[in-house]
Amino acid sequence: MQEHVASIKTYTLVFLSLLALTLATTLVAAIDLGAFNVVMALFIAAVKMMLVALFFMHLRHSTILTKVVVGGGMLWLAILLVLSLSDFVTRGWLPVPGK
Amino acid sequence: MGSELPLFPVQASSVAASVDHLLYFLLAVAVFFSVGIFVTIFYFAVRYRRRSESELPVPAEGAMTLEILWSVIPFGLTMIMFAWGASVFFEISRPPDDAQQIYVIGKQWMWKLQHMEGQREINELHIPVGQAVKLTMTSEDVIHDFFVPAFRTKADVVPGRYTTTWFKPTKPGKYHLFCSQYCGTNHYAMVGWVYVMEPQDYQAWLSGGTSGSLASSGEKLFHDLACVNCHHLADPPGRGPNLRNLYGSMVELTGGAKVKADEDYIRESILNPSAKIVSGYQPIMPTFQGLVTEENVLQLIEYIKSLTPKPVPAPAGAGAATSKQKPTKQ
Amino acid sequence: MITEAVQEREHYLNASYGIKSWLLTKDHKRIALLYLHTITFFFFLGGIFATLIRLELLTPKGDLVSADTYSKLFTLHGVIMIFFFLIPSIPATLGNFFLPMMIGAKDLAFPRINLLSWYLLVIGGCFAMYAMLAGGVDTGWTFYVPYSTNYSNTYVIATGLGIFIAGFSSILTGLNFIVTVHRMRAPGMTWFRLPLFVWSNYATALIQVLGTPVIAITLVLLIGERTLHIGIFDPARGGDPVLFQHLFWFYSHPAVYIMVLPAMGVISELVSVFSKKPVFGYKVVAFSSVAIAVLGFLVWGHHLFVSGQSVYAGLVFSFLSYFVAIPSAIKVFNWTATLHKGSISYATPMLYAFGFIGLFTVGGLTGLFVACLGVDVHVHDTYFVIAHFHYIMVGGTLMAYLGGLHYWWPKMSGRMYPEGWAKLSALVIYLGFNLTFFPQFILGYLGMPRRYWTYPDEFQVLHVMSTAGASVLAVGYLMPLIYFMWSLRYGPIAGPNPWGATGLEWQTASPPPAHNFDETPIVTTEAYDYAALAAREEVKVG
Amino acid sequence: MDSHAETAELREQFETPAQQKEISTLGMWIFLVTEIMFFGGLFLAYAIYRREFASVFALASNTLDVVIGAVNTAVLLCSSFTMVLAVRAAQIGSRKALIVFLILTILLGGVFLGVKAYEWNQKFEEHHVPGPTFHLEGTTQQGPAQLFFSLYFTMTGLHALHMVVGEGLMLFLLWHAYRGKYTPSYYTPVDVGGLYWHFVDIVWIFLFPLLYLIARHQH
Repeated sequence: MQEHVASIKTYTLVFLSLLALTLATTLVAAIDLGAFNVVMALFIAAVKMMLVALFFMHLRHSTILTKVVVGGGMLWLAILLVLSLSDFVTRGWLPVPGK
Repeated sequence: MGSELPLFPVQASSVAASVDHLLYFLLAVAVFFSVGIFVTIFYFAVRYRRRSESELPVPAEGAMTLEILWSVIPFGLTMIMFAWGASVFFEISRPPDDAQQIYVIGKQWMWKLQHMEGQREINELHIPVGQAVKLTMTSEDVIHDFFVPAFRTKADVVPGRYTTTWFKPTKPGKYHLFCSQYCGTNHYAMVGWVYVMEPQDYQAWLSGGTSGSLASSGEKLFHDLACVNCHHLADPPGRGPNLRNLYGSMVELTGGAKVKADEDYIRESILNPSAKIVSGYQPIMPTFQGLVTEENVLQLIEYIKSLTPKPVPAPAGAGAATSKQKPTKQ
Repeated sequence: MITEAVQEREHYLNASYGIKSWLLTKDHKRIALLYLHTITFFFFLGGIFATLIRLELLTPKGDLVSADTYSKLFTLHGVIMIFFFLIPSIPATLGNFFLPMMIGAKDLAFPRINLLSWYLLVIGGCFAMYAMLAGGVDTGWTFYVPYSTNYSNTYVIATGLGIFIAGFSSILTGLNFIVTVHRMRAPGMTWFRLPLFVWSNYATALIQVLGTPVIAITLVLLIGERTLHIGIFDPARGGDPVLFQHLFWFYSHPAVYIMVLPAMGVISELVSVFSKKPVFGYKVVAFSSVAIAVLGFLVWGHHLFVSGQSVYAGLVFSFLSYFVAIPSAIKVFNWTATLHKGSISYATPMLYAFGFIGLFTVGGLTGLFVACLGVDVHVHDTYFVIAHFHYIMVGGTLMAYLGGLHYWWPKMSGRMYPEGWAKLSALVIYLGFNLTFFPQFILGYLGMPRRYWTYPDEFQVLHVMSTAGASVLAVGYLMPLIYFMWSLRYGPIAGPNPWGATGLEWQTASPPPAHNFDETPIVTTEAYDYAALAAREEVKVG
Repeated sequence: MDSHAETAELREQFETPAQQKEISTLGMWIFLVTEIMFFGGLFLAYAIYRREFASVFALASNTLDVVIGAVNTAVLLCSSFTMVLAVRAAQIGSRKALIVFLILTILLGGVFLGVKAYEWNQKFEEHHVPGPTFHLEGTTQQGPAQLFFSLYFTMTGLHALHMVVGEGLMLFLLWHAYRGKYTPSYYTPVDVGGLYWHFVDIVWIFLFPLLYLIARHQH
């Protein structure tokens, strides 16, 4: 699995883009995009995560099983967040206090 | 060895019958499948018991049709259970508009109940038969749960917010009230009785001993806490919004969001004023967290509600002279 | 411990002697026996609490123990039975011992982490024992806030730490199983030749790995709130107690599948071996294990129907809860179909399998009652729910655990258990169980709330029946403890394959050598292929 | 414990060295999934309370110094960079480069923890630590404000704890690298250590915007 040794150039390129994205997310936060701010911040963070995972953690040429494991982790995190928030977001939709 | 042996709870509220019908359906399905599987296993176990160690049964291939059959049929049954259960749940969750309001405060190991007419009861609730009752509940410490088995209704009483349960009693009598969310050492003692009375008995009980309606004690508090200094009731608007005709209306907050002025909103504005600032006003109102008890908050809410003349005639049950109609003098 | 009577062949028990050979072992079989001792201790400790609770409830008035002692009794009964017996029970003992053997591996992927898992369970157990001896904990095994953080003055932190540590034992066992099943199967052992016991332990491992960390963070927040008052669950500061319930049940509902899935795996093995037929619909049963593990994570909200959770979230969770019921139903139907045209033996493990299928069916069907929004409002937090989960935990998992223990005892110890006594104890347990818990369904619908020290007089008759059943049950559980110990010395010598089973673990000696197989087995036949087994027997004999 | 015995040669339960390496990385990835769920609980609490107390969270978030946060993020990314170069050095077998990059990673990790300690200390001085002395200017909602800082300290504290464990791991790798134990055919511990380090970096990649950049436009 590890025969493939990436060149320093790729790593440096990935590193610089990570720094650039950090700067970008800090600057974008200063602009008032309303609710879109959160989406933008999370999107940039997700891109940085993918960069680190694919290149630095060699996910690109890992086994399918490793990719499924990572995907499973993300999916379960989403289950926890989405289903829990389904309660907090829909509170008060029925015009009865506490329902 | 104890008194008579009840096997099924009495049906004493409008919703009890529909919950029990749902239960009968579930019971029927459960008994059908349990007996079916018990009998099948018993029959196979006897019919195909091992005669000799050397016999080798021919392995049957899995039949996909059979697998699909006993997946889809149970799934169909469960969807019926879900839909029927959901409809009963909505019936349990939505109190009718004409329900008589009662406030409940759960406190470690007792129930405090307050009628609109001012009656205060501990661990007991007197209500007239046939009149829907809406309980708006909160807790002063841990999570409790207002459970009346005869009415088939239950709702947790959560500190820091209001929760609601309602029932329309259909049979006069004396029914158990339990706390069914573990709340500490004397959780078992936090019990009581719900007395469902004929209307005339209820009136007799009602007129005996009342120390002024909830709204009037709310009004006294409104002046004692100097709310009236900012929230003027007369024309020259004070520093705070005028609370007349507030309850039930839509309030526009700074930043444009609109919110309905219900019990939760009023309670939050008393305990956490700067959470929602009405547009055009400054966040100068101090918090009353810790200065007012839960009862005081309920009294203030009832008073503010009384500042909104009720278009619909007062509910039949509260025949006694309620101060709701007449705006009280300054 | 094992006398010389067992023929003097090198096996994992006499490979080395001394405390160090046990406490520092890396052999998955020895670690399984270490777990067996630990969880047997915790089972009987939890059982004592159960007996005390039932004795207290003999009378409507509280006249055996005081109110707060009663709260501590049911809390410790719950904590010890769930976190220190049921969750480790089948995966850590039977799973640890037989999973590697069933797939033809020499050991688990990470033997040292496997030993660390046992130590973590023991250390967690010590914390829980300290809390128990120092004064107990009275919050209920669910630790609901704000009672557990601001109002209880008992040993919540010590118990919380105990569960936190024991949780890592569960995570590491799950991790070990997943990697082992994926990467260390013998040549020829394809996924669809795996015994169903391996499939169900694999599905359980998925839940252990994905669910347990959430209870870990929940306990961290609970202890943080209780010591530093960080306010995350404190309503006075904007915290929401219902958030704790979401985080708690996100793990605790899948945890009930951690407890029942391995039991289903054992039953699949028993039903197949004792009717000498492959399990009907092998692939469907295998995938239903994984389906239960996955769907098990979408349904936790049915514990919050009356907690102040929004009505619409209640709808979503009730709807999803019915999805997870289907795979369980499929399994029961497939087990029943396996019996058709089989050659069914009435050996003790099969009696436990019959018991499991019957009681698990009742448990599962009453699960449909509490998943139904309309009925759950009435039965939530009453004895109906207690009866429901005891039917699945005691009627299901415990029956399967005992069945599995009897089934694999000859392989583990090289000795047979006494058949007559074993059949009697199985019957006693079955009758005692039903007498204990069936009346509680009626009690529950009558509205008797759970965790009550006293109760209204009219419920007494049903409580007396339940207590009577509990005493019968207690006797039923003591019998195996006695005759299993007896069998270690006097039990007849068991051959390598006393039941005529097809698993790889029966193709090596009993008790097995330290490295399981003299040479790594090559698998050529499908799972549960009794014809091939019979052919092999003839070749050997002929 | 026979730690010396398992240097390069194969531990007994594996068939081939490749199987042993692949199993170790798979084991670490599954462990990282448990870490995702572990931090997930905190992110859920954060999401719920931020949605419920948006204005107070914005106010409280603006008291954090965004420049320090951004610089700290850069430091951590840099440590990830040196980490991946260390793994690469181990792959190609240059022991000296491996040692240099491991030292750099440890130092950068130390810088990050130092900056974090400085920020925490600043919070202590400004009375932004939940408890009796807590006070946040500009709002009457002191309760929810304390909630933000509770989440801030819990999340960054847990992350810092994982950083400390990572530093310990790096020192362990440095010690074995110094003793020349890692060769191109056996460098699994370095690779596995790298996976852990990059994961902790990814957690910070999410923590930084969520805690620091809530409403910078409202300055």
